[in-house]
Amino acid sequence: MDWIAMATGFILILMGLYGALTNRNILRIIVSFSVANTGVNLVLVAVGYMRGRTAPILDEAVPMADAVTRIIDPLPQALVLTAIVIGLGVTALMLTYAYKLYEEKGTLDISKCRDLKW
Amino acid sequence: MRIPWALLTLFIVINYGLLMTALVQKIGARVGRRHGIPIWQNYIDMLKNYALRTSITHGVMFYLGPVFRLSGGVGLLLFVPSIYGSEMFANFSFAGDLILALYFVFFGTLGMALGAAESGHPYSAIGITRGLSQMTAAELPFALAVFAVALQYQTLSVTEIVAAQQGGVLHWTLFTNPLAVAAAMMSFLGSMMRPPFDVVLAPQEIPIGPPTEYHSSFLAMMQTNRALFPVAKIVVYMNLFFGGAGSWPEFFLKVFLIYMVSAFVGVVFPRFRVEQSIRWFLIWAVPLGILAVVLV
Amino acid sequence: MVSPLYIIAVGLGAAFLLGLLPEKWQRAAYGVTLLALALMGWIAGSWLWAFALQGAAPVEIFTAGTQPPFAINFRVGLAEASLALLMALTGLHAALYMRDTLFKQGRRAMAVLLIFVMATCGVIFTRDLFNLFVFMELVVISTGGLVLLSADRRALGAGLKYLIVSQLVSILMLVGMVFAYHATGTLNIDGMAAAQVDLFKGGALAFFLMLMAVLAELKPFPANGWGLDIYESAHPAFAALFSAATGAATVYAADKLLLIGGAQWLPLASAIGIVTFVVANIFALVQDNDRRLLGYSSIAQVGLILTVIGQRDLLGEQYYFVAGGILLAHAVAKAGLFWLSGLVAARGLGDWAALRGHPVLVFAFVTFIALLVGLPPFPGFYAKWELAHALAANGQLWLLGLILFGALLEAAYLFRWFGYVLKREQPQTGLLLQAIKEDVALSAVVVAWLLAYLWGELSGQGNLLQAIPLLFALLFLPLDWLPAKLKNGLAVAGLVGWFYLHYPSYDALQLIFAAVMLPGGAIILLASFQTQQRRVGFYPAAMLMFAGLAMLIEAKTSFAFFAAWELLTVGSYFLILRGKHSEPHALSYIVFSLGGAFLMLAGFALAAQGVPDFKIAALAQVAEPFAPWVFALLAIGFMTKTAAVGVHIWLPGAHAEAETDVSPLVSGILLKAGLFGLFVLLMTMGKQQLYGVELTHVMLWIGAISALIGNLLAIFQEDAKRLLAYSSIGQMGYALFGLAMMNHLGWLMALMFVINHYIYKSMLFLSVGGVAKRTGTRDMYRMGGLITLMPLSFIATMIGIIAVSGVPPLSGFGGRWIFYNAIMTAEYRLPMVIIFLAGPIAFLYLFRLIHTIFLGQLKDELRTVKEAPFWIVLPQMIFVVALLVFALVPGMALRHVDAYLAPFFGGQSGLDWAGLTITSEFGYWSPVSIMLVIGVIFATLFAWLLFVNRRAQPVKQFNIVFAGERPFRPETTHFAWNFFAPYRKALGFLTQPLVTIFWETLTELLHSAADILRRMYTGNGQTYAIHLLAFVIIVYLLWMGGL
Amino acid sequence: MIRRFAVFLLLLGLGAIFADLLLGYTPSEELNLTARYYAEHTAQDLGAANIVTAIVVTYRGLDTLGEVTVLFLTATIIGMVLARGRKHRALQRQLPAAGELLTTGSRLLVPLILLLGVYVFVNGHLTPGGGFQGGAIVASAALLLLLTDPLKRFSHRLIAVMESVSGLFFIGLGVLGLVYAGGFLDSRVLPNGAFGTLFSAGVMPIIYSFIGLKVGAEFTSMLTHLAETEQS
Amino acid sequence: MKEELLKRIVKTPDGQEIEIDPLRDYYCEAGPTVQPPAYTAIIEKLFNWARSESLWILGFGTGCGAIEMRPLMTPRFDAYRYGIQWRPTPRQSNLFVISGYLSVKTLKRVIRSYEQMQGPKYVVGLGSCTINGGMYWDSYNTIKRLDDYLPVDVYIAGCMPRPEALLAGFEELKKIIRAGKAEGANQYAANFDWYKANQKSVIHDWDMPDYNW
Repeated sequence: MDWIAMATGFILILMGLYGALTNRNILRIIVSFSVANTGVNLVLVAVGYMRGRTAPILDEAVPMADAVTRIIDPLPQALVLTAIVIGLGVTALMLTYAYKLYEEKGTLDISKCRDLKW
Repeated sequence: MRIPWALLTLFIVINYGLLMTALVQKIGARVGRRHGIPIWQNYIDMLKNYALRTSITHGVMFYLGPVFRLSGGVGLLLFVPSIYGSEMFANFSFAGDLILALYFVFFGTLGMALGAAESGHPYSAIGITRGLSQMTAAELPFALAVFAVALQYQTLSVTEIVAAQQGGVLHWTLFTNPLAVAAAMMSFLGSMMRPPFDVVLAPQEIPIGPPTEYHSSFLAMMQTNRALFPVAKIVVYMNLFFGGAGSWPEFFLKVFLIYMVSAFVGVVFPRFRVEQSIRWFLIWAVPLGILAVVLV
Repeated sequence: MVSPLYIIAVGLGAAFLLGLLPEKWQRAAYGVTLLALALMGWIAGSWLWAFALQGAAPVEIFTAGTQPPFAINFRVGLAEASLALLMALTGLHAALYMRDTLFKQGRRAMAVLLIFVMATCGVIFTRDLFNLFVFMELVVISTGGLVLLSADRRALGAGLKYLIVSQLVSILMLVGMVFAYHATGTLNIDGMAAAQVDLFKGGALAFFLMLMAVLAELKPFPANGWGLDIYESAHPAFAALFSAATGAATVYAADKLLLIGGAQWLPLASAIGIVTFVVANIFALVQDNDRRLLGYSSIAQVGLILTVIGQRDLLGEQYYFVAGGILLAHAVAKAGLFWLSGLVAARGLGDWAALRGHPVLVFAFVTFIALLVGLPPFPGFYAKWELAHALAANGQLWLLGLILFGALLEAAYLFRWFGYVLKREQPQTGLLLQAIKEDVALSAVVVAWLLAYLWGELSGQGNLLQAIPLLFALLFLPLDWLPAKLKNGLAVAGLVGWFYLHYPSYDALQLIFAAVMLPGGAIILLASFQTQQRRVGFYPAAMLMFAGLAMLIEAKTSFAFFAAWELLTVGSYFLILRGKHSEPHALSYIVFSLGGAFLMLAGFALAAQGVPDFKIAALAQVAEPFAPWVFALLAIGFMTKTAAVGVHIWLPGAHAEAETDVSPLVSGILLKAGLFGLFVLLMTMGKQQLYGVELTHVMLWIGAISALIGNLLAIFQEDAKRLLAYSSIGQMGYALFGLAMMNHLGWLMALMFVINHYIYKSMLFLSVGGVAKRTGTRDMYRMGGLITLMPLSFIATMIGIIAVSGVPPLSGFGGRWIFYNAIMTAEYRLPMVIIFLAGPIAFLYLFRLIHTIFLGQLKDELRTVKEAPFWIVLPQMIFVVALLVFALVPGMALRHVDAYLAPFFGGQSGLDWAGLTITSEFGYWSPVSIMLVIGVIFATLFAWLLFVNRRAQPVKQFNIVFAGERPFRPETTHFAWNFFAPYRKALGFLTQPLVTIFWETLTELLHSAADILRRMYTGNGQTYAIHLLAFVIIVYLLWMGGL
Repeated sequence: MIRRFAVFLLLLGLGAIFADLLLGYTPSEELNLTARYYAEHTAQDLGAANIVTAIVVTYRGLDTLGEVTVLFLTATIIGMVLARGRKHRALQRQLPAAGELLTTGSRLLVPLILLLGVYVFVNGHLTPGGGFQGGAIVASAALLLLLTDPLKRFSHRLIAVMESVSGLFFIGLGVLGLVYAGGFLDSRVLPNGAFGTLFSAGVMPIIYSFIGLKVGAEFTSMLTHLAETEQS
Repeated sequence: MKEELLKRIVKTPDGQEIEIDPLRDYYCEAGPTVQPPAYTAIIEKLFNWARSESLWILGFGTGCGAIEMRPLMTPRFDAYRYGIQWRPTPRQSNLFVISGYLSVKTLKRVIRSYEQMQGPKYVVGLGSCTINGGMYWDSYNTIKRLDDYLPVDVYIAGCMPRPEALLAGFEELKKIIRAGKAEGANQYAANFDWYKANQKSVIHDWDMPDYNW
């Protein structure tokens, strides 16, 4: 059962990438990448998960002494936090770009945006 | 003391040359059932040319042309020993060896070309291009033959080459290295300005080519060379391939016979165009020369 | 020492602070930006100072008061400090350069710039994998912002493409990272490296994904279309940052990552790097947009550095020296070029011709190109040297070959561009000069030269910037404002002085070459006194060439030799390029020369087998499996310079199109450098066999064919200088032939050719050059009859052609005489047939030269031409005298060489020089007697003819018999054009330009391949993402499949 | 079509790589070295109950700083880019007024949301949550306001000051750690305090609060900028 | 005057404009002079003998009489035995055989060729036409009396004269030369103006210098 989360993550990544690489509309591409990013985050968390353990917060439920045996790996969780934010930043930036491009060209078709090539 | 002897050689050879060329011409005429020119006709023509009262000049190189030409002939004669074993008629052969002779042949050609070109006459220039073009091909087999002979005798000294051929006719290069001699003789035909290689001097198309502007004493000097130069050149051939000459009579005879080769071929064959003659040399003469060099 | 964390803190703090400032306080905001960047630079600089000069050990910087791997840590060492300084400085320069743009965009743009620089520094310092990712993402996002600073609207699209790709990259990176973490239990780079074994138990794929992600940021082929678009459309200052800073930082990231992977992943890096290097350079060949070209070049350079990183283990201690040299050279040069591009108004390569009006900017451009190509004395040169040696010593020959090939391509398009700058028509658009931008660009020049000095100091080979000849040549740069006559005097004095001071230390061979090259050069330079203007650029170039020559002669080690070689090549290239129409020819010259030089580099590297200080003399000890290859490589290198057939096609154009006094320099002197090299090579290595073929035998054939083809082509030239140039090919063929005979007399003949060819070819080039100067054309058929108008030039030409043709009594005959004696003992006879054929052909072109110029019909428009200027005639007369003297007493120079050569051939002297007669084993030759005899005969006959014709009527040009008619006009009467028509009919087939066709086809193939293949960069961002994905998958299949 | 097929093929390859990863993945039975260290030492050393927070704010504080910077950067760029063309847009779209329910609801909810956000980031070191979550919650209040009145103007100046000041404080605290404690961003500038209380774990809650403020400000800034584009 | 002989302005490479006068710039302007014989009579006699025994004919067939010269080279007549030969260029010839009638057009070429021969030089008029115009006495474009235009040494009458007659004529010429009376070149130089006036009176397009060296 442990692998379901991870597999879902991978499948999300692949789905997202398929969307990103086949859709022409920039907004769809951005959304697709968001999907893929979610998949990545899922994979990240899934790697840190350990069966039968709990969240890495020390309170009554998890005394300090038992921490080593009771909690899951806290690091991926920290990483995911950062990854989410960075993904958000990039997504926001891409949206801005999309907006400007639309303003510039009047279209969101990425294949129309080819004035630099070769 | 060499200088008087050298002058004597020169004197003998010029006279011999004048007479011999007339004789060969006469022989040619007799073959055509004509009487032919008087044997002394060359002397008269030369004298007549010196006797002309007027002359023109196109510039300083116009003078130098005949001078170069005759210097080339005289030099060639004097740098090669005329009579083998004779101290008196060894000339200035101490100054250089076979290579000197080989390259000195070009001295007159080049100078003549310069002089003729000074006249500004397009026919001269056309004649020169023909002459030079043909020469490059014609000299190649000769150079190969010379190289073969030098390799054969392991020396570049003409005297030593002659020395090595002494002791009977069969010691001549003609027999010891027939390929080289064959190549050289083909080259000889090309360098004698006789048919089939005389398109350089085509008399009506480019009125006799390079010397078209030459006259009076200029022409006389070139006539002198025309008598001298073939003999000088034949001396080189004679020394390299035909055992040299031990005495003047032998000299006269051999020079005459070698000269007759080109005369003989000349009366039989029609003219080649330049590119034809180049091809002829490259196809027939050069392979012989290469064989000679390789097989030595 | 201030903690490098302050670099981050300062950068970020200033960025945040900018947000606090009111919108109106632009100046204050700008001041804060500059201050912050300067502060960052100062911190990095102080560390660099500590490491470089005080030998401090690298320092670990901990954060959060916790040891790694539990907290993030930084490391700062020499490499980090210098790279951080590079980041800060390029950032600072970018801020200065973009002042107007920044003011327009406001403080936000400044904040983005600050964060960009901060983030690149972070990438360099951090030792934590995830932290690295964060900083890289920061770089990506700030790039996304800075791209938009461009005035070019297309930048928008470029930025979007970049973001799309970086999304893909971050996905790969994160997935890889988390699995790597899972496998090793750490995110610390050093920790992971230590846990390598664990990692590769199950996590090889994880590492692979991370590596791909980082490499993708390095823009590997084919996943690099987005990078090009950014380079093309971004603001030049940002493009400079993107190339220099991002490139360097990412390269360093890749370096760190490969630390984790360990040795087994290095070949992959090399493979990807070299493919990128070569392909990007091929693509760059067909670019005509300057910034895109620079983009391709950047990609290529980064590929090269990646290749070097892949060879880290091979390079050992030299790794940072090599990689750093290439990286810094690339960064500085590329930044400088991008900055320059901001000064040029239009974007075509040809539009850079606008720089021409500003010598300082041209100098900057040259510096950057030299820096990029890796010419001495710049760091890339030292790095290239070490790299080649390391690769060769470890058998990485294919890699070395590809690197050199790519470098050659790069040199080709860069120098082509330089040719445009100097030679193309100046565009209307001109320059957008702005003092600050100019200063920024020029500061890069200063840095370039500082780096050159620094790398010279660091290299174990001696600092080229301390070599007096080179310094003397460089001295002419600041002196360029002086009048030409003064500079010429200085140059002549320098040449003669150097020779005077050094000749006692030369052996006979060196002496001959030195005499030809230095005082010989001084004589030719006399002709340069004739110029009136300042002649900007001539003297630095000429003296650079002479510096190379002077150093070449004295070179003891292979490094010194090679450095000198490249110097003289470059110097002569600049000289040749000065000609009016020489642009394409100079290009082909430099490409062939550098190609040859690279072969030499490979040869030396192969010979040295890792020995750091390889003596030239040690070539003799090179052992069997390498020796023939070394020999072949070096020989081809040298033969490129002597224009042996096959690699000769550069020569005619280069020599013909050069200026009047340059042609003799490059023909009379420069060609001898190749002969010198061949001498050195043959003296040390002797005969070598490759696959059973005697290599000297091959050279014999090449020499013979060169002689034939050179001569044959010369006779069909209409252009006098081209004729002489082809003649040089032939003459060099003779010399090569003599050398390859490998006997005493053969070598002596080659030396004779060295002297003779110098004298007569210089003389002829000067004489023809003088004529061309007066008549305004080089086409011989347009001249004619100049003998009376230019008598001195005529005399020089006549003496010259008699000497060249080898007719006695002049010195050319000596060469022929020795030649015949030499071939008597030669082992191979067949090539001689060709030489024999070539000999008389020389008469044809020589006669044509003198006839069509000086004899024949004088043309109307030339009726009033005057004799060539005094200063051009003077050296010719000196040469005439020299030729006569050398003809009379050749022994003066040659007997010493003869004795010097004796030990190489069993001890006895080749010729007997006693008395007036020179005697060999086979024959003899007495120059004085010959001269005397001929002189007397000649004088007598001449006097006689003059006497007889004392009353001759001098006539004019049309007083010729013309079959009862008169000539029409001089130009129809001068028989000159297609002079040797019958010869063309007979042997014209031999002049088929097979070699030219070969090289042209090759070039054409490269160009069309590039033109077709580059269409894969469709401009569609999605396609680029697919390229990246394909790249990953293909590498996966190729690499992981094989792992 | 070819493109789709090619993409499909390539993704098949990528899928193969992923499958390889997935199949080769064996969940660890125990905490690895790093995680074990965090589990064992966080409480004693830093006094934070939420280990993730300790990691985010202290151990990997630099990442977080970078993260914050990402947001700042994005907001700045968006501001920069969208500010550029704004002058041209005089035309304002006429929008129907928001419904009564939405207006009233938002007035009711916004203070609560803000309060919740502050609670989340102030307690970040004790409970799940923290600066990012809290900041996002704060920003959601702004979003709500925007939904209610799309033409609403937030003070850019205020947002800018807030993001800058909180950023500067963040860095300042980090530098304090460098000067007074074990290193940059070391939270032990202040005493650890009693484990599990609000005022514990050194400067961690303070930093997290600033992060929260900053994130809230950034998000708001981005939202408003993007929202303003809507009006053209 | 032909266009190519007119004065014209050309531009030199350094940009100056210079005037070209073809007749003066291309051609020598000097006129012919009377050349005295050698200093001593005996040498002059020797020279005259040599000149007479070495007659080099310019190979220029002007009219139908040219056909009669060819047989002289054949075995039947073999003129070579008398020291007579044909040269292709006037420079090297000293005997000009005007073989038959001369049209005005040919006369121009003949004059040019004659003047380009080096003295002493001889002219033989062949056939009646050179004496008085012969059957073309009233032709519109042939000259009637060759003697008006060139100094003729010997006329060989007949229409046509046979090769034997030519040989006889040459023998006659030899006698004249040996006697020192064949001074046509000097005569031409001495009466140059008269000859030139005659020549120009029939040749209206005189597009060459007065004397062709």
